[in-house]
Order: sequence, then structure tokens, then C-alpha cells
Amino acid sequence: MKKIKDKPQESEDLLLEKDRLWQPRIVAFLCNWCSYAGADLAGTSRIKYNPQIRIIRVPCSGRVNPLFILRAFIDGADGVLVSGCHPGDCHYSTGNYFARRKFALLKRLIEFCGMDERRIHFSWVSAAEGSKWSQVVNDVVNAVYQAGPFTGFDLPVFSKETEIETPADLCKQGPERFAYSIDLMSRTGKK
Amino acid sequence: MMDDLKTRLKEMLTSGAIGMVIGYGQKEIYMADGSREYRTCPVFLSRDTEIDRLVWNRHCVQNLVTYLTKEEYKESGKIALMVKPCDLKAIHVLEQEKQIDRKRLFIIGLTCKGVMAEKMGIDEGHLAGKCIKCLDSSGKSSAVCTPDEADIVIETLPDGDMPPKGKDISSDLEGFEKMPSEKRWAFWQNQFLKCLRCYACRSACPMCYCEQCICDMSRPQWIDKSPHLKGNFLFHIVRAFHLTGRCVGCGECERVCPMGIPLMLINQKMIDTVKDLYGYESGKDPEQAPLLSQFKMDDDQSFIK
Amino acid sequence: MQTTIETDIKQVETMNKQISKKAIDAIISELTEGCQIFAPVVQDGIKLYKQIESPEQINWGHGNCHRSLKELFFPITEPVFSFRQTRKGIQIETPGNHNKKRVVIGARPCDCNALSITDKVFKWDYEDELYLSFRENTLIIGVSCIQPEPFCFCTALNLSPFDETGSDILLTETGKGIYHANIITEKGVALFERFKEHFTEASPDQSARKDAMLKDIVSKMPAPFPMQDIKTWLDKNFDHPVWEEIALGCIGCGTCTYLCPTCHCFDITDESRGYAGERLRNWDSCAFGHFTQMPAHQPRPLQWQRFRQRVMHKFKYYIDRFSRLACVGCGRCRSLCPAGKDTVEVIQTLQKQIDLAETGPKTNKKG
Amino acid sequence: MNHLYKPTLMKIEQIKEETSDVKTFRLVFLDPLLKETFQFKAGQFAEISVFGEGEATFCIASSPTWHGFIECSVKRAGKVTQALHQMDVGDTVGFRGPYGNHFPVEEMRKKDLVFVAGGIGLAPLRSLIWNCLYSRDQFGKITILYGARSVADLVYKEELKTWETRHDTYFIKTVDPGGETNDWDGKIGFVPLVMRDLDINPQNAYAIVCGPPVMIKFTVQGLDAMGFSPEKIITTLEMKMKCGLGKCGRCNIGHTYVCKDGPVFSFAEIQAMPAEF
Repeated sequence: MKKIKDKPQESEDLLLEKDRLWQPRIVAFLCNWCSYAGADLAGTSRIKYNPQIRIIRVPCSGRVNPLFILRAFIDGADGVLVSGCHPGDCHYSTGNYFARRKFALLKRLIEFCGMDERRIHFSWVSAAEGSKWSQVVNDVVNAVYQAGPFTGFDLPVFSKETEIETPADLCKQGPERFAYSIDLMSRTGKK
Repeated sequence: MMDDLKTRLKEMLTSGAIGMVIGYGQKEIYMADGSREYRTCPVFLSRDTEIDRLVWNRHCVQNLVTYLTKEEYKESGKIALMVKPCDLKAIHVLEQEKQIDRKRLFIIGLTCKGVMAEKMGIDEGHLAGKCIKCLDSSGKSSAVCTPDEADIVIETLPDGDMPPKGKDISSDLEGFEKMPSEKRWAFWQNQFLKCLRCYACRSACPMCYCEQCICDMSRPQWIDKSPHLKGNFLFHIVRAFHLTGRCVGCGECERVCPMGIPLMLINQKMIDTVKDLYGYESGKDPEQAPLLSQFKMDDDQSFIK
Repeated sequence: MQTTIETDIKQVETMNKQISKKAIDAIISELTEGCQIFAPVVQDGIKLYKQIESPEQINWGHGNCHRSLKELFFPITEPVFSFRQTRKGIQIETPGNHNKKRVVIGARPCDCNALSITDKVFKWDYEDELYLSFRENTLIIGVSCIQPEPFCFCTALNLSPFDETGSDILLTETGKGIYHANIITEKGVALFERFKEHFTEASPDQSARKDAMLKDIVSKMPAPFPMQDIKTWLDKNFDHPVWEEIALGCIGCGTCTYLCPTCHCFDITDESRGYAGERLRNWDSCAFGHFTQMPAHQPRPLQWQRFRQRVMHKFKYYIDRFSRLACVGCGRCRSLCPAGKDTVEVIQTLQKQIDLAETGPKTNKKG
Repeated sequence: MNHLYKPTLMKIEQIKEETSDVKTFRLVFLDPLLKETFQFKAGQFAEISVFGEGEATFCIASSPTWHGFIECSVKRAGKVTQALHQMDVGDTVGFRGPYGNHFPVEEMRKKDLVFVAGGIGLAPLRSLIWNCLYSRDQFGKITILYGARSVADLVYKEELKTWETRHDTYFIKTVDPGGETNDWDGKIGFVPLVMRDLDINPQNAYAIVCGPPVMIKFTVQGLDAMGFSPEKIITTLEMKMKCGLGKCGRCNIGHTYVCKDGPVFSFAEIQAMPAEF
């Protein structure tokens, strides 16, 4: 838990107000050598882009453990962006190639689980691409804005109407425990 | 054939060539209605007089490779292990990851015609989902797969008629992927809410050999230890990701789950994805480089802006 | 230390009544107002005790729930309190959901009996208000097992499928739609008084039928094990070589402990974000290595030692401490063990050791 | 609802750095009434929590005769201790306790006392030592043998000096071979070996031992050889605990719960336990 030092706490009213004017919370993991410098360039070039992005600087996109991305969602992010050097430009020569595999698999995995694809983004932004960075951010913010607040980890409310239909065999409304005949008993082969 | 094997194993045990046989055996169990049943379960034999307990039938479901990486069995000298063709892939992955010493292992290869599907301790009365694919791809009329890397092969097939085939996991997967994403998420929410975090999936998995699992770490604590929705979701997704490119699809996690969570759905999806994206099959070859420690220049990056 | 095993705690003189299924439904419908009702519900292929809104949701089938009744009193994960860092300091707030009146209907006698076992540890010396307030505010209507499941072995532990311990009212289906009702505790009597008109006096032939059914079921189920002898053996044989053998195959998951109605070990962890967080109490299992792992020391480094701990705890330590066996024979651990380990088999192996010790050569015992 | 697991709040009043990884925290109850009335006995422990990080078990290292505060020495080892080490004076921690049994101070009166401690194991003994020194005339000869891996690992350095200079205590310090510095004026050697050369009369004496398991094992053997009866050798055991109340089920050795029946045991009691600690 954080310690309160000097920063005043947000008052309840302010929080409510914020709730009404919902803005997406997006966590961005930027590689130190390219994308972070690119974002810097966008700043020094006075390029405007959406401010809903929270940047975390990492040494390389290869440093981004898929766990970081998942943890960001758990801790309340509405979207995640990971950005690194273009292939071939990696400061550590191959970090982003390894990262590319991880991200491709992670994206497929969490989208398979039902995560909205508008919430998770990857980009290559070089140190010279300040304008591309602003474009990427705007795109990401727009996409997450469309997707709305992420409530995937709130407890689902079950009722008859929202009952989930699943392919027949996945979730059989199974027989009661052991209400099978005894000769079908598990793992038996009679001697 | 089984008799030959037993004689050989007895000799090896007496001579000290092997220290323990891990195989399948049967034990008598008491039932509530007063009857006695025989349950097929793993047996650990270190005396030659016990070797006759070994059996090979359709209920030999458990993947025994799991035991190779457990601390308790590392001191037992050379281990003779009964291995189904699909379990052999798990051995390959462990070899690839330098977790086991092949020289310490005497593989008793089994000729398999499929094993029964089991879920929550119940025999479902048909073949396991993983077997259907295996049998079809062999292209042989007898639907037999033979281990190619065993020290000794039992050619006897389990007795009995072919049980009904049941449903292939791929068709489940297809059906599931057709659902809209919100429904899919709701489905997993529903499933993961049941999870107790008993870690049976982790304990039964031959690939989950880490001395300290990331879920047990506290500094930093990435994964909440509490079995609430967030913690469970993170645990299962992270586990699936850690198995990506390593899972050989033995189905143990789903079989052992006391809450019946269809974990193989995720794992099969990742097996398919890995094959689809990178043409990689885990456990195919003990010499191949692990999926995530290699790359190709032209790997798919269509998803990256 | 020689302690005897108690099996039953008699409460008030029980009343024998009779009630129809319809009347039970009527009572439940009425109770749903002002009370939380929990009952076995089948959902997603598993049967669990869940909160219900109407009597139709109840699954009256014979199978036991996958998870035991303990989760209603000792939840899998439960906030002990929440805290918040404010400018005035740390504010602690304890949960407020423990005072609601609750009724559990359809619990199996083994599960109810298990509560009387866990009561002992939660009441021992320090009273655990979290658990006990749930216990106090909950009325339990048990339902006798008239068709034991394949893996049940309550009779082997001198318990009965019609056991009254732990239930406030015990229903036994003696005919189609007709239940024999034992009103056991004061709480049960209070409920009976409130819904008197639904009950009728139990007819003698109903009671006779109930006794006959019990006799019939018990005659088939396993005969009692000599648990007292096993306890005596366990007293002396902590270091016996058989332990390593018994535990072979255990993969070290928590299935048996989590499904067990009497296992009560837990962990306390904090979870926080920003300025606020929660302290949670979660189930934990002695089968896990990190259960006893200290920074520099691990008293039970190997799986067989952890397995021994579980067996010892159930069949010796608990008796030493609380005079009760910490096992009710519900059979969950037997049926769902991933590696086919079997509690009954463990008991039998120990029994064999006793026989060996009596007839064969002496084993190396610790003094 | 008030319940067992709800901690009372305490403020860190003082932090003393003992070694590179041990800090001693002086804690004061926020509640003024509790501050005045709080009592405990030497050897008892408490559950101290850092909110957001968790709870951990610590023995109370201050003397019961000191009022208004308690002290705990914390070795950095896990999540909670790490978090504690990062805290500053004025920060709030949670406190539950005191739990467990205590040293048999009453029985020790009129007896000679031999304290043998290793490393951070001095913490529980410190409580007892100061407790005994408070009413010094009621005890016989007091011998304190304290050892650590190296000079840098010695805790309570100032108090060691006090004990060394006091005329009513016989104090010996030692470090493991290789751990000494050039200006080290104590002994060099492992605690059990150093103990052998001491002039200890087991008649009418109690030995109180605390330290790492290996040290305890050999020290107890040595004491046994000297003629101490197992009832007169006292130690405190350390097991992983979560609740401290005999509920969470992880600190048992046989049917003995370390949190309720311990942590203070005589060697005779330990001998009767199964060897699982």
C-alpha cells in the first residue's frame, strides 16, 4: 500500500464527477531506446495527442512480460499498449523479435478468452517517429474509448436471462456426482 | 509380451540396474455398497516381488512423466517408466529443457489404442479427446501408435473392444470460438469462479516443475493468492501462457480438476495457435529449440501497428 | 497420551415429526423473506451449496455436493477486514455480512457432522468470531443419505448415514414426497414452532420404516475400522518406514484438503491497490510445500512428510486435542484424488502394520 | 464486528539499525489507554502487519518491565519484513498479541541462569535477560554467551557492552571463525564449542538457548553432557505461523501447536515431540 505523503487525496465528489465523464485508462509500456524517445520527440515537437495514456518505460519491448499486461488489466487499466523498436532496430539486436512471438501468442490467448481486441495494442515506433507516436496513441485511445470501461473482473451477475449458452459438451448440465452406475466406475477394469 | 517385460524388470531390479518401476497397477477398493472394485492407479515398485502388479489397460490414463521431476523420485536411482506414446512427448519436452537425464530413465513404451476419458473422477465411457486425433492420424487400420524411442516396447494392446469415440476436443474448440467474445469471457468467468486454487492442474502437469511457482512468489506478488475471480483468472491465463509451446496436450489438468474446469480448451487453442503461427509442435523432438527462445525474421507481425 | 474418540454429541431430546415435500417447499418460500437460503444446486456440471431464491432450484438428488458445507461458514476466500489509508491514519473496517440469518437445507449428515468437528478448533481457547457468527446465525436442515455414494465410508468411522450431529433438523425421505423429521436442537425447535402447522406427528410405521432403511443401508456399507487401535499405533510410529510408502504417488495438490469437510487450515494475505486494500483469509493446504516454508527452514520438505501430517492430523492429533476424529467418511478425497490415493486404503495399510507388529518381527519404533 | 484477526494500530517511534539486515523497531500503541495497560511476558510473540503487505510473527524483544512501548527486532527475509524495513519513524503498523506462552520466570528465581544465543536468536532472550536484570537480586549467577557469524552480525551492540561491563553478569561473546575483525576482543569459535570451556555449574541452574536450529542442536548436546537435565534446558521454537491462535494449522509439531503451547519449550518437552521441526 502506498503511503500518503503530501499528495492530497481525491475527494469523493471528484471521483463521482470523474465517473460521469469516463476517460479510458491506458497503460503503455515503451521501450527506452525507440518508442520512449519517439514519445519524447512528439513532446518536444509540440505534437498534441490524447492524454489518457500512462507511460511505463522499460529497457526493451522484450522486457515486457505478458504478466505486466495482464496485471495492468487486473489493476484497473481499460487498455494496454506495448511499443518497441522496429524489427532490426533493437538496441539489444534481437529483443523485439522475441517479444513479437510472445505478444502474438498473448494476444491470441486473451482474445480467445474473450478479451475485447480493442483493448490490447502493439506498435513499433522509432525515435524519429514522433508523429507516428501521436497517431498510435490517438488510435489506441479511440479504440479503448469505443470498447468502454473494462469490467471483466467485476463479479458477473447471474440470472436466467444471462445464462450462457455453450456448445453442448463443454459444460454438460452434468449428472449428479456419482449418479452413474457402479459398473461404469472410474478407472476400473475388473480382474 | 507383458510376461517378458515383467521378467526383465525383475532381473533389472534385482541386479540394481533400475531402482524403481513407475507404472500402472490395480488396487482393490472398498465401495459403499459393499462391493470391491479394481482401480487403475500409478504404482511405485522397488521390489521384484511386486512387479506382477503391473497392468496395461484402457484406464491407464494418468501421465506418469509428472513424477520424474518431483523431488521424492529423484533419489530412486534409474527409473523404469511406463510411457504411452502421447506421454513420450512430455519426456521430450523435459529433455529439451534439461530437466531430466535420459540415461536415468528406462522407458517402457506402450502400444496404445486410446484410453478412456475421465473427468472429475468419473469414467465418461468413451475415448479421451486427445486419443481421437492420435488414432486418426496414424492412418493404420488397427489405429495403433507405437513409441519410437522406448527402451522396450510392449506390443500387447489393452484388452477389450474399442470404446465409443466420443467427441474430439477440436470440435469443441471450433464451437467455442464461434461464440461472441463477451460470451466467451462470461464463460471463463463462470468457470474460473469455481476454481479452488487447489493447484491440482499444476501438480499433475508434467511441465509444471518449477521449484517455486510464480503463483507462490510474494516478492513481487504478481498473482493474487486468493481464489477470487481476479486471482483465478490471472492464474489460469498465466499458466496457459507458461505452457504455450510446451504443453503436449496430455489433458491431465482437465482430468484432475475437481471442479471440472475445461482447461484443455485453452491449452488446445494454444497448441493449435503455435502450430498455425510458427509450425511448431512441442515434444516432437528433444533437440529442437524452445518456441519462445527462437524467432524467425518473418514471424507474423500483422497485429502490430 | 491416551484419549478416546467421541463420536456423538447429544443435544436436546429429539422430536419425531413428519412433513411432506410440499410443506417443505412452502416453508422455504416463506423463509426466503428475511433469510438467506442455501441449498445444493447443480450448475455447470457440478453440485454446490448455493444461495437460492425459490425451492424449485434445490437439487434433491442423492449425490453429495462437490464442495463441502464448510464453505458456507469458512469461505474459500473471505475478507477479514478492509483498510484505507487516509490523512487521519489507517481506517479499518470489518465485514458486516455475518449477522444475516441463514438457513441451509439439504446438507448431508456427514457435512453437518463435520461442522461439529471444525467447531472445536474455531472455538478452542480463542473464539473465531468470523466462523462462529456464521454458525450462530445459520440453521441447518440436514437430509439423510438413503443412497450412499460409491466412495462413502462413514460407517467405517462409526458414523451413520442418518447421523443427527450438526443438523438442527434432520429430514429422512421415508416415502415418496414424505419426510421423517427429527427436530434436534433448540434452533430446530424454534423453526418447528414457527411452522407447526406443516408438521404432523410421525406415525410409528414411518419411524419403523426409517429404522429398517438405516439397517439395510448400513448392512451393505463397510464395517467400522478399529480407529482406536490405529490411533494407538500412530502414537508410537511417527518415524515408521511405511509412511514413505503410503505417500507414494501423491502429487502434492490440495484437492483432498480443499474438498475435505473438516480440513480447516488457512492463510492470511493482504491485497491492496493504491491507498486501500483488504486482508483476506483463504483456504490453505498442508499438502503444499510453501505451507510451512520459512525463509531459511522447512520442517516438511518432502511430500511424504506432508502426507503423513495430513493423516496424523486427521487420525491422531485431532483426537489428542479435541477428542474427535477429523474425518467423517464423505469420500470426496477418495473419489477425486488425481493419483487415485485412497484414505480407506491408508487406514487399511496402517491396520496391516498393526497386525504385522503384533504377529511379525518388531518394527523400529521411536521411544 | 470485532474479531480475533483485527489488529490494533501502533506507531513506529524509533528504528535502530542493528546489522545490515536486522532492524529493531520501537512501537507505541496509538490508543493511549492500551499504551498504559498493555502487558506481556518474556518469550511471548506478536503478529505485526504492514497494511497491504501482510502479517508476520515476531517475538517481543523488549523487557516486560519496560512500559509504554515494545520492541521487535526484524531480520529482512520475506515480503513483510522487507516492507517493515522500508518503513519510517511515524508510520503505522498493525499489532495482534501477545500470543503464546512465556519463559518460566517464576521457576527461575533463585537459580543460576545460562543464556546461550546465536545471531538474531538473542531477541527473545534479550526480553528475558532484561527482565531478570530488573530484579537482579532474585537470581543467581547470570552467564550470557552470545555468538554470531561475524562481528557485523552481532545485534544489540550497545547492550552487549552494558552486559560486558556490568559486574553482576558474566558475558562472553564469540564469532564464528573467519568472522572476526582485527580489533575483535571476544572469542573466536562456534557457540557450542566456546560453551564447553565456560565455567558452568549445572546444579541449580537453567539454560536458555535460542538461535539457528544447528546451533540449538549442538548446544543442547553440550549442555546435556555438562549435566543439565532436559527440563532445565529451555528454548523457543520457530515455525511458520499465520494466525498465532491455534487455528490456521501450520505450526504444529505432532499435536503440539507452537503458537499456543509454545513457543517456549523445555528440552524435555521437545524430546517428546516427533522430529519434525
